Amino acid sequence: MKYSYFPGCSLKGLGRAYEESLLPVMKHLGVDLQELDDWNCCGATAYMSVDEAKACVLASRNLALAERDGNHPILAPCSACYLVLNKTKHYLHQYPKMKATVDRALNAVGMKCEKDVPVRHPLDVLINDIGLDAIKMKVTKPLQGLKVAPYYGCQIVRPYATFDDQANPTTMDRLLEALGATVIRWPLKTKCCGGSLTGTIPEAGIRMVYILLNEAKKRGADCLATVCPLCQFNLDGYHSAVRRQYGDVLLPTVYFSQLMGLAFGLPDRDLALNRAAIPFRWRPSSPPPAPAKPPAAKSVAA
Amino acid sequence: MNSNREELRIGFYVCHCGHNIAATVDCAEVARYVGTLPHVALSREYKYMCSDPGQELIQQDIREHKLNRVVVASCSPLLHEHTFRGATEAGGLNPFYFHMVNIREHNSWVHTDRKEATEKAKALAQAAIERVAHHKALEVKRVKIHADVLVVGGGIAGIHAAMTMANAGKKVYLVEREPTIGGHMAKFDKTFPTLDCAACILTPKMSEVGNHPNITLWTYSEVTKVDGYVGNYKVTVKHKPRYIVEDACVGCMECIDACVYKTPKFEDEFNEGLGKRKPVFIPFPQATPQVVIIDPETCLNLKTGKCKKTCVEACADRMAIDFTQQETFDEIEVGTMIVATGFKTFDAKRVPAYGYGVYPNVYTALEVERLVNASGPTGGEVITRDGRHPKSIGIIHCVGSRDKKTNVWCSRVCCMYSMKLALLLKEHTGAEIYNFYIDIRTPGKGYEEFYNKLLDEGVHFIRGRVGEVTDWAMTPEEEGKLTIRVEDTLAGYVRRIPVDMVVLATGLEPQQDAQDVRRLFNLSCGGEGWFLERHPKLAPVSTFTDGIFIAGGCQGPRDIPDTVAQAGAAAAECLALIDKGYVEQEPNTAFVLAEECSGCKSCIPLCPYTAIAFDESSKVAVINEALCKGCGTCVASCPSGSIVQNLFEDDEVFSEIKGVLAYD
Amino acid sequence: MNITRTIKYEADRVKGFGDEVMKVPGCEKLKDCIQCGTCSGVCPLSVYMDYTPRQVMELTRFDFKKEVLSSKTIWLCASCYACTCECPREIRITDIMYELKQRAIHEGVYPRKFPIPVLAQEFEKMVTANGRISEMPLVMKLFMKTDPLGAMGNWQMGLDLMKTGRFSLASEKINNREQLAKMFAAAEEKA
Amino acid sequence: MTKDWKPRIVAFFCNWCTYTAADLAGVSRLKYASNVRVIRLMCSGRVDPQFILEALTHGADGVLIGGCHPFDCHYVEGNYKMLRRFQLLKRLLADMGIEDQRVRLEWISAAEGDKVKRVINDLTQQIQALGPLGFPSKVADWDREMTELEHHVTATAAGVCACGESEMAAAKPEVAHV
Amino acid sequence: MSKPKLGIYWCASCGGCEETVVDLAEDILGVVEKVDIVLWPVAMDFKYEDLRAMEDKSLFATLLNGAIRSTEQEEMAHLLRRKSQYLIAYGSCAVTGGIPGLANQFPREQILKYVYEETPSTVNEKKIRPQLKFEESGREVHLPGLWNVVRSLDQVVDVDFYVPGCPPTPNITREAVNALLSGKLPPKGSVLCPDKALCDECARKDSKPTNVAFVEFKRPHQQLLDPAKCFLAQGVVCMGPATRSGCGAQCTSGNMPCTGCFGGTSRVRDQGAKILSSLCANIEAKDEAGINKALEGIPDPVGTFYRYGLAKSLLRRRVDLPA
Repeated sequence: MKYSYFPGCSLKGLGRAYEESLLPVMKHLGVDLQELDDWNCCGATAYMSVDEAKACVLASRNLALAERDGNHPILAPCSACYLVLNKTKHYLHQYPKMKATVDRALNAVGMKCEKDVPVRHPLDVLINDIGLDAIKMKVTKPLQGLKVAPYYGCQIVRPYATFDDQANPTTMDRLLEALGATVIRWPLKTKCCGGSLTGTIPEAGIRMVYILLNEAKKRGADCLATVCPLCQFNLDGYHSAVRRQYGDVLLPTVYFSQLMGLAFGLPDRDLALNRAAIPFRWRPSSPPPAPAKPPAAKSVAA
Repeated sequence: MNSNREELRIGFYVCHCGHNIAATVDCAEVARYVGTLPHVALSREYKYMCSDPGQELIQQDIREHKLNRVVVASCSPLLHEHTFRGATEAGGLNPFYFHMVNIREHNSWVHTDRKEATEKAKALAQAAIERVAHHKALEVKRVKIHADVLVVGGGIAGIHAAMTMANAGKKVYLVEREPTIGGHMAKFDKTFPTLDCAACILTPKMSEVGNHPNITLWTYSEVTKVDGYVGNYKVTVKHKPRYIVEDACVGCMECIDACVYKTPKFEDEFNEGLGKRKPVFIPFPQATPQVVIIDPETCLNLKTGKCKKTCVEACADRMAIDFTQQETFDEIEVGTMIVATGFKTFDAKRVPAYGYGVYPNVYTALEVERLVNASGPTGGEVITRDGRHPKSIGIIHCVGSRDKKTNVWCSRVCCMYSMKLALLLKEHTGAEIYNFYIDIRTPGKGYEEFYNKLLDEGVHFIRGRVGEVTDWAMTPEEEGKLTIRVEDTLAGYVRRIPVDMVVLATGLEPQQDAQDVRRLFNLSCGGEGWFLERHPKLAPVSTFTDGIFIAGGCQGPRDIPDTVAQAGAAAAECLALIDKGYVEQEPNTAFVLAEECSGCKSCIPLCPYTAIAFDESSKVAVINEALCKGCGTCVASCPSGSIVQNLFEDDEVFSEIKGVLAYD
Repeated sequence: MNITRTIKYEADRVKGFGDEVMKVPGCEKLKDCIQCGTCSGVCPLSVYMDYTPRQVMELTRFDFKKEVLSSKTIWLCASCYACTCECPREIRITDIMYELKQRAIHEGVYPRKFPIPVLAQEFEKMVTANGRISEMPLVMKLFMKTDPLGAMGNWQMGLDLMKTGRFSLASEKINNREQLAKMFAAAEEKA
Repeated sequence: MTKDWKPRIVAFFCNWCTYTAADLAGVSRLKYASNVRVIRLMCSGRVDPQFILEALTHGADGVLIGGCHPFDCHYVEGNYKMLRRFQLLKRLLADMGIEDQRVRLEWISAAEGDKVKRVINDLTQQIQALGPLGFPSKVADWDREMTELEHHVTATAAGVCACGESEMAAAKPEVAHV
Repeated sequence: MSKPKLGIYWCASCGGCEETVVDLAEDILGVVEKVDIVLWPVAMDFKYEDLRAMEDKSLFATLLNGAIRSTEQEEMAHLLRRKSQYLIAYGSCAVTGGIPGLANQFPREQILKYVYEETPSTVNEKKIRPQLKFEESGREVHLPGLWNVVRSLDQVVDVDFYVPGCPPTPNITREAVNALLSGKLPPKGSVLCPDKALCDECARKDSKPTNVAFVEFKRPHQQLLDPAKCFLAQGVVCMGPATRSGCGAQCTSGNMPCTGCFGGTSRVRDQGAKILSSLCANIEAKDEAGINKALEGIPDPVGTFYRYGLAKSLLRRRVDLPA
């Protein structure tokens, strides 16, 4: 299975640890990722606030690029990219006027966006395309004893995603369990992290970061696992601000892909754990059990 | 085509229906136009054709102008065809020389352009004029009505309907699929707004039903087949094995005590899973009939065959326990039926934000009914699943109601029962009670007064639909509690309110198998799945199938007073039919032109009622008029045009087609 | 005593504003609002809002344009879509918030020195020019425009970012910027 | 196609479901296009294919048949009988040059007043796009040749075969199509 | 008193109807005893001028077979109408357009092109077509023009009676002539044969069960036909139930299903629609896929149900063909 990889701006910037860990993990699972050539910013939520039509045009260019380059499903690891690309598709379906505007723009540069290329999140691909069995088979250093609070954030489950439940998503829970970790049940797994408010209106943003860290910690988590570069940045980068306002709630936040790499026994350079402000120092304590045997090849009848 | 008949003299009337039609259709123009058509002897417009003077007008015109055909353009024939046929007959004509044009429901109410609507009215009127020329004098058939009645569903609706008819001397079959009658009402603690004890008012009625000489009560039974037509239904009823010989069981419950399970172990359905029961049990003390039942899913003997059968021992000589019981069937004949199959409550798990099934202290209202009930699992002590005596309780209204993601309708009873539960919980616990509502709806006798009483009692009302119920704490007072996050929309503030217990006022939904029941009885359903009445105002308990009536929660959410009123109405409808003794049937049956039929047999397998047979002596098809229901499928399919349907003859339809298209 | 008039006269309404918003794709269902407050109940940012989301819906529907466009609420919306998912009337509240933000920027009525609209505009400018976002330069610009001293307060974070190799002032750009420009130009032409 | 041409649609609605649904649409005051003329039958099974052909040849631009949903027929399975006829009739009509979209079979239950509105609006729009079927005027066009060719022959009459005498031309053939 | 004069004429037809007259065999002598056949181009010398010269209504009756498609046919139809007291549409072509009527599915140009250019046996390199007028050295030759539309006789002139069949059997021909001569005539416009469907006289009638539900339709060549069993019971399309009797069920006795040449009964406006209605209603399947599967056996509904009657059917002609 081949995918057009759409990193988005964050995975090249603040969220580079996400890319640095996701790519080796996917490669390890035999997934063929081809970075979309000359992709542009998805538009993110900020663009939508200024000019919705142009935001759709912007996002559509990426869809058109993917369509041009083989029409493989787009893999969008960043929650905002995932949402915006899906939302744009939705708008193109639902609003002929918007479609006309986008078509006009694409037409002007000889591109088109007709084939309804799927936009998918790594969690979706991991659970539904690759499957937990295949993932379990790659686990050489199970995360036994590691208590993880899965944190999905808002935008991958709401409102356009179909691969998981809006109110109580479980794909990451199942993935983490497959890696051997203990999953912490908590009611905030889709609560907003504050988004860009941490930077713009700190009192609002920091409060939300604090609530998440505090609640996860209260419930005994060793770390938070995220799926979004902005969530990770907020939960990891604002500890000092949280401390100033609410007191210390030290809790590392890692990408699920980093935990996967860890469980797969990938080398440190493929985990990019050194990119976090709050260091995550956990090593599998128990010796690795014998790797699960692949199912015996069926004997071919003579 | 009418050369051999008397000269046609058609009278045409277009009704204004006040402004209903006249506001959109130029009635004068329609009357003028129709007046120019051949054979139209007179063409009038009138304000209300269905009024007495309107009908009088028709009768007078028939006499004075020697009309021999009548056409009225007004509302739907389903509403007033009968009225105008009556007027035609009263004027001295055969009622079937009348035809009706629907220019209200199909025209003035659905169009806005006056010109277009007028054109359409003209075309429809012309079709009727062309059609009525072909009409023949027909006779209404009378079919005798079997005096026995079937009531399906033993909730309060079915109980009340059955009692009403049985007291009137009719033989009633009451079929209930659960082991006892009583329905939802039997589970309630008190009833609003009078706070009557539900059991106190219901159980006497239940035992009366059980003992009534005119009522055959079949519990744990289901209707599986319905054949026939109004007045003459044949119904098959399946009796599920309860592994108890009903006639032999005296309800002593010694078998229950003797069961190898010493303590109750299995989820008790009647108590909404809050209590436990044994495999052999009686749903509740006043269950009717007073007969135990053995649940094959949990009974050791039925599951494994390896059991000491201490129950059989205990039953001893009575020998009421019979593990070999199988399904049995009864076939009964009835003339009329009442379907009162009730509703189900909304599954609160479908609104995950409220945490039902996740947090133990989130309850549904029906669970709380059992919890506050003296004969409930806790003996009426309000103690939560985690063993607390709640000090604060939140009641969330509209769970699974008024919500496009679940059910759009207002469930009508939740405001009132929420307030009732608020009061009961307050009495039982003294807790602070918060009602979270979108709108308080109290349109019933004494209901608003009940609301006022609650305000006096200090029950809190917060206008706002709850966003979420969670168990994480922001502040110290929230620790260890469930926190309700809601906007108090009247204050304009978002609030977090910690409580010990949350009650979800779940809405009402059609039964899971409503669609199957509907098909079984040939009823219609609204889009939401509630059974559809024939007319929302004028025929609220009738259905589109003659002789079958509906009552209670199967038709839509309603409370006990309304349900009982409706059950009485349905019973009255049945009684009216039975006492009349016959029904008149639309003479729209089909018949074979024996002289023309070639005996090709194409029609025979098409009849769903096996009304068509092949006559071996004359080698032609013959239709049994008594069995024919007048669908006309055979008529449309007769390859040589040798079957005719009264009221829908080929020429009548052809002329209608010609008529509707005969405009420029 | 300093008091202000809060009663609303018809003249205070900008008639047609609500209807206009409801014509925008995604905003159609606003007219179905029953003011139940679920949106506010689930909104994680309602903690700081001057009007609750429910109030914004009502004010919009009844043409209180000035109040809505200058409210902080629309800028506090972090687009988590919780309200949109929970609304019992299927109103796409988040999308309505976007529409209101766009109108506020277009009319220049957003709260002065309020950083979010500035961020949105800087973001838009950068993407329009480069096709991509460079996070550090964007943040710098934002601070320069809204709170030059605030940047200083975040020295600890800057240090962290440098330590973890995430601080970069390089400007990310796509190759085919011309193409993008052409697309925007074409999109803005009248159909 | 004249500018103010409006499609003419004849509908055959079953008494129990679709006709009632149309009544419901009325009671609910739903607004829809005024092009449809409804003929009430007891069941969609009563819809004789002759009715459809008759409607089309008498000037209908489209025909709509409405019956109960599968499993829901008031007469058990009249709707299936219609569906079966409809499947072959569609092909027959296509072979005779009549577009597929002109004749439509819809299942509309008594509760689906909104579906009546939707279907009628949709069908009206579809037929508006197709333009008139105009069967009667087409037949009139076809039949013109009977006189036209006759004139042509008369004009060039030279006494050889196929030449009408002048009196023949005067006696115009009676157009006796059904 | 001289014997009544009888005319027999053909238009667009195959000649089979003429053959029926010949098939009367010895009976023709009986006919000749009672009438003078004064016009019969197939058998006797004939000049238009002679016909024109006759007084109007001087022919007692004319049996006209064949559909009307050319100007000549139209002219003759009018002429014979004027000269005859009774004009009888004789044979399927005259009654309902017959097999020539199937041409109403195609444009005239396509037919001419095929006939004059594309048939395998045609050699016509210059693609010459017959012209209405041809001139050579000052002489002009005129040919009849071909209409776009094939018509039944009564779509062109007034017809008194109809004798259907492809061809009509000698029997009904004899009865029709006798009825004319005896003066005991049904109302004008009647079809001179029984008004019941064919099953009435079909020997296989009793073999049809009452519960035929079609799973598939087969064409006669696709299977060995049971010589005694109802064709419909064998899944073979038979037009019998929708076709007038009177032919003596010759086809079904010859182990071929009825193809409908006698047309529908008086109670039916469109024979094809009726048989379609009947056959389809009796299909077993209840879903579109199953229904369509069964209907695969009827690949050409027009050719199957309107083999003889397209020109006179409700639809008459492919609606998108040029006038």
